[in-house]
Amino acid sequence: MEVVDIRPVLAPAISLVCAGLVFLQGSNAFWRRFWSLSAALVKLVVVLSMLPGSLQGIVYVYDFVEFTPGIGLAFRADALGMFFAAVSSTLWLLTTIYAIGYMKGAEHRVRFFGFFALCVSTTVGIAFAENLLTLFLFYEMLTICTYPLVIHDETPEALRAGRKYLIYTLTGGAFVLVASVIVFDASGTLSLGQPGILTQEMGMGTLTVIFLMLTVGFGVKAAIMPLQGWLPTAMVAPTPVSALLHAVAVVKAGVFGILRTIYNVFGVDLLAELGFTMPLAWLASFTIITASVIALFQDNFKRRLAYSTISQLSYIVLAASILTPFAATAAIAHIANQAFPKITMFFAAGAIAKKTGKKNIRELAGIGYKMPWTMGAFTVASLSFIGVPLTAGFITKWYMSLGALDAGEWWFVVVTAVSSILNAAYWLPIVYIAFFKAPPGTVMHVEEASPTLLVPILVCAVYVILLGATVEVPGMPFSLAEAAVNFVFGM
Amino acid sequence: MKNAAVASLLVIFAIPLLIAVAELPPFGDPDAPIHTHISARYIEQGVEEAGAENLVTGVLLNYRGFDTFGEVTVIFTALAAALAVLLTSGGVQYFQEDRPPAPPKGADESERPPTPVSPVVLFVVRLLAPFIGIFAAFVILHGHVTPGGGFQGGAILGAMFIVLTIVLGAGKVRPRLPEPLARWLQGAAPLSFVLIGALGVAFTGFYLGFPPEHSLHLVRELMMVVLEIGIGVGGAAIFARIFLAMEAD
Amino acid sequence: MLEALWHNIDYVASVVLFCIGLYILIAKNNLIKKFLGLNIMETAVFAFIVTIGVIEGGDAPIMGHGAQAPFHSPIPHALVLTGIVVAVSTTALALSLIIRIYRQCGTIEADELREME
Amino acid sequence: MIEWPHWMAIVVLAPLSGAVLTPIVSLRDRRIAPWFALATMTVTSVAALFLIMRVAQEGPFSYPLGAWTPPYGIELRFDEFSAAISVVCLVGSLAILCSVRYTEWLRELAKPRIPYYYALMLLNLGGMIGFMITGDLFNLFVFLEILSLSGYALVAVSGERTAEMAAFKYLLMGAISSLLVLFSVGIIFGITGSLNMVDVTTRLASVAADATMPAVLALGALTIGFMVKAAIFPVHVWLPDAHAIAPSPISAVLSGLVVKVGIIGMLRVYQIYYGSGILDLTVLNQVLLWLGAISIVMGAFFAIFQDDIKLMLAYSTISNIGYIVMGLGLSTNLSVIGGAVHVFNHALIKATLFLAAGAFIYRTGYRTLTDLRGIGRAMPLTSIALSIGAVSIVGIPPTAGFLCKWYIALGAFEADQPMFGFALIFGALFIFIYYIRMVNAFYFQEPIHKEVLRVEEAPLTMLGPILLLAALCLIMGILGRIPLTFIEPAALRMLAPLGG
Amino acid sequence: MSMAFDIFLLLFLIGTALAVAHSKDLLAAAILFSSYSLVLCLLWQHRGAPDVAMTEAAVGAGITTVLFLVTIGRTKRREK
Repeated sequence: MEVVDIRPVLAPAISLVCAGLVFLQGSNAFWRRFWSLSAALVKLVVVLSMLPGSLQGIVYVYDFVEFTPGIGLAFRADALGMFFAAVSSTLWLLTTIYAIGYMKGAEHRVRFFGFFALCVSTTVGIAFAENLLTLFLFYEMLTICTYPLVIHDETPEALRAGRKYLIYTLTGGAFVLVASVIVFDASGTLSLGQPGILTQEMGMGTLTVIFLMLTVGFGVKAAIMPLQGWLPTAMVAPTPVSALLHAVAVVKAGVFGILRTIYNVFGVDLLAELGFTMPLAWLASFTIITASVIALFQDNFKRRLAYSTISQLSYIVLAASILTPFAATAAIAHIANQAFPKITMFFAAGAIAKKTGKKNIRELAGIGYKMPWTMGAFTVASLSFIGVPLTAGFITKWYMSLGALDAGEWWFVVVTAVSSILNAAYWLPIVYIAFFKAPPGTVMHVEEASPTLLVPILVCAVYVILLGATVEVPGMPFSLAEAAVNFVFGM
Repeated sequence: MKNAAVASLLVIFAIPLLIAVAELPPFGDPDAPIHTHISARYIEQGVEEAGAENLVTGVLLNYRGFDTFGEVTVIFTALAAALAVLLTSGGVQYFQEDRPPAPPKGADESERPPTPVSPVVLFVVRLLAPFIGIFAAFVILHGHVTPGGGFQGGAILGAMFIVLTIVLGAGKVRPRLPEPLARWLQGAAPLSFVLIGALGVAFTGFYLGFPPEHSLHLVRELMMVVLEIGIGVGGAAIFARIFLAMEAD
Repeated sequence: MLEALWHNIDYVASVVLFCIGLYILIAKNNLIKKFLGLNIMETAVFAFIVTIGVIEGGDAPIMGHGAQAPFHSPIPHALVLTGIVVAVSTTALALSLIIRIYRQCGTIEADELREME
Repeated sequence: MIEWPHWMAIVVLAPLSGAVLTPIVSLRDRRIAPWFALATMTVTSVAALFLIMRVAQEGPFSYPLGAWTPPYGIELRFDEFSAAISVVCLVGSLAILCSVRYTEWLRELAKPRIPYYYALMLLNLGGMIGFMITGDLFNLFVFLEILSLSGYALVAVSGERTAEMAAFKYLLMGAISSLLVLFSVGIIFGITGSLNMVDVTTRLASVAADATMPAVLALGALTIGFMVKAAIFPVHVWLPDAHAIAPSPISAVLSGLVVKVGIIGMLRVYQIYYGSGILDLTVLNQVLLWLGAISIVMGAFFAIFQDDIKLMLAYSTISNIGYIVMGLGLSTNLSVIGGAVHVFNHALIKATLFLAAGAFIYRTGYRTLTDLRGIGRAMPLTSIALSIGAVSIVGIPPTAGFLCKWYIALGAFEADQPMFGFALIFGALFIFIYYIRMVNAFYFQEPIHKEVLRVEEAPLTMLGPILLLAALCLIMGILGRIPLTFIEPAALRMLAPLGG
Repeated sequence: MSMAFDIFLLLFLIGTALAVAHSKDLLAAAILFSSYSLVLCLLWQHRGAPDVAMTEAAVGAGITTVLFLVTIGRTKRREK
């Protein structure tokens, strides 16, 4: 059931207004914080207010502007979009709180918070985009808005990273646009509101081109190998930005685009006939394993996190490519299941770096004694990535394995298992070093991070457990993912 | 070497041109489309319709009067362009407030003594000037009967002015053309077109129309003469002004 | 074709003049010379247009006493008249620019000007 | 009121006679000149408005000058493509308004030129209007000359050495192209015996059916001639200098409007040749496609490496004209509509950009991105307008540039030329990069010159036009369908003989 | 109409045009161009276009040449 409602527009608009206010009044610390926080809160409320409706199967739509028939900006809060939006807006609130603490005393704070708000605005825009054009627009805007965040420090290294980031993602965006044009030429619509708008009659060549271009276009941000090059270098950004880039906004936008491609542009039935997703699944598997192996050899904390991100994102792509309901559930749920642990880790890494200035893993010996809460949260997140039951990661792996077996592709289960082992191999040493490899004479001398840093970390860690332990997590119900799957598979 | 390359390129360039012109209607062919279509009507009915025995004038002022309006605007554009490029406060200027703080080198050329002119030339020019003027007036006014018309006459008039300037020196001639008058004269041609054209609306219902009825042929004649005078005087003024501006720089 | 060209000798002359003008325009370095070349090109086009209007054994299109058919077409004449005035306008502007350029740069050779840029 | 036929004459006569009168009315006081010019343009705009309303109601109509039935006299013909006079009036008026303060910037020595500056501006605008509404080939040439001559002079009006050299280069190429146009008008007249465009179209098919070589030559010469005016690769070389060095209001007019004359001219050529069906234009279309693609990529590529803000904008003009030409070359309904509408939109956008850049230069005296760093903080409104213009020219929805490019790209895929669709979109990507660079410099980089931070916002006569244009960039984006549907009948009529 | 006369005029035109191209002295080139224009005007008179001939004589040969001469006077006489 579709209901015309302004809220899908309102949600991105709030952050947009917030960004404007921050740019205008941001030189005053109070107003900057006030606007950032209140906008984050209001937005979360707006998004969550749609949740009950969504759970009942109501889809909120709003046609913002139509240029010519079939081409315009329109918004649509369906189950899949709602899920993504709920994750982003929850995390935005947490990240904002964290960033206020983290950025204390830093330079260019107005710019930082302004573009931070814009980023989230565009992320929610991506979630609620009704058609490919709107999606593309927000996708490109996201690129532009994150650029000033990446180059925040304005060091030559940061500028170089920023340039690399722009080149990668803008090129990707151009591919998306080309694909949109071809889709429109072939089908006469760009809508993402149906389970698939393309049909077999359009010809194998056209379909292949569309699939390739959309995958490449979105794959850049989703950091599928070999398109991952920008991500590790972009680590020069401040930690809240890295968190945002790698857990919430940018990479998820790419993954979300791939989900939309598979579920709403092509539709699972068509893809099952065409068999395009198998190579993608293999590519994703390759990315999962390779990135994990590379992560093993990274000593810089944030770089290890970056490669882990690359690996984890491909889980979603892999799960989506399997094209069975269970796997699809895993893919959608993993949007949240990867975001929360990953952001916990980034927050922890940031808190440690802020507090002690240590950025390399081998320097972390004994840190667990000094910052027990932070490292405790980190441990929970690691367990989730390994896939220990009762954590978020387990759910994904469980459903994905089920899905893979459904499809008779048992070797993906093997990939999952190997990845779990690798995850264990690169996360547990950190926990070990932090807690057990203390240099002799370390005393329990608690210097925990400040509350604005610590609270978001802990909340995230709690979410990690909740996501794994219960089904109906407040604000991120699993049933929403299932509703999306039902729609996609026509069940 | 470079020149030879250019030349040989041009020879290659000429070949398609030659092929194309070979396919044009043969030279002087009375059955060519050009003679059978519009020209035919002009030649048959032009004198009565357009009111000029010289059909070229008829075409210029009547059938294709708008082109001629465009054309006089083009020369006005040339003048405006030349002045916009050449005028400086130190060069051609007439108003006191425009004087620059310090005159640039070689300023005020108008006070430069004129190049010595042979007395014979001086005499001949002075003698001929009135005749040239009369000839120009004849060409302008009689243009709808004999070859000639506003442009030709205007050019002759302008040439007379130029010759006088060369011989007598710009300093002597320039005051004869004071700035306010010059600004009106330089616009004479387009302005006369605008006025006469608007009159045409009254007679025929369309801009630049000339009364076709025979009863009004005097009015028609008058309108044409006004146009020719406008073109002639305007053209002469413009040519003279361009020359003065270039000469004075 | 050669026969046609021989018959249309005026056209051929126009083309040749056009090419000579273009040659001067491209190959010569002096700005004034270039503009002389352009003027030659223009006159070549005018000659071409006048030639179009010629009729075998025709008379000037002036209907006075003693005029007798056939007449040349008056339209090309009107066009060329306009064209000549346009040409002189272009020339006037170009020469004004040349004077200014010479004053500011002390040269009107294209290659020396290019070096100054 | 709308039906009154004489608006057609007034819309040309008003600016041209206004130009003649400008030096006269400003005899006593030079400061009157811009306001008189503006008043003239107001009259012109009113006339243009009525004409456009009429064409929207009843389709193309004509005005026989001198009451001669076409083809015996000159006919003015107003069709949907002629509606481009609307942007001529708008951008022209705003450029005149901006010039009020800008001419103060002329060197003291050049002050007497001011009345002629406005006269030339009016001549240029009037020439363009005449060019767009005339229905006669030779008349087209005459108006082409008016607008070209005034354009050359306007480039040189500042009296800078480089400006005069750029103007001469422009003049040399422009004169050759005008000559080519005249030459082909002569050929067409020679084989058809007519100059009226409609009449020529029918007669080309009947009378001149066997004279294909001259027709080809005329087509080629016309195309090259108009290509020079439109600054398509490889005959674009005059554009960057001329547009970058001219005073900014002039750059806005030249870049926004004058290059479009070449496009309108090509549209007329297409109308004639498609209508007559005498030639198969596939080869020409293919050539235009390639040249358009090269222009897009090359213009965008060179723009990236420019530090001079106006030079960058000039190169982006080449790139954008490439889009339009590509739209024409594709010759599908969608692409032609997109290309034709981009004529309007690009005029608005480029005028915004050049006027805003001009405001920066006027206030600071600097013209490179490096020198202008931090200007966004000192002149926020102008900078926002510039950013809106930048976003529009890249073609990001919902701004003006988007729909046209979308249509052209769609046309490329429709015509089975996906290569060019790619070229188009990746060209836009390049453009995007350099505008990001610009915005980055204005807002985020540390200023090199501290005084840049202390300049005032642009004066009202500049700021008003700039903001108005920027707002139009947004409005035309959201209401983008209106021009598209407006121009559609003309495009369909033009392509109808193709059987599409 | 004598063909020979036509051809003579045309050859003369081409000759003067080439001379203009060849001449290093700009003043000479301008004067050559003037004579070129006059011959052209003769040709046009011969082709039955007295109006055009007259215009060419007055504008082409007269005014244009004068403008060229002024310009040469204001700049340099010799081409490099």
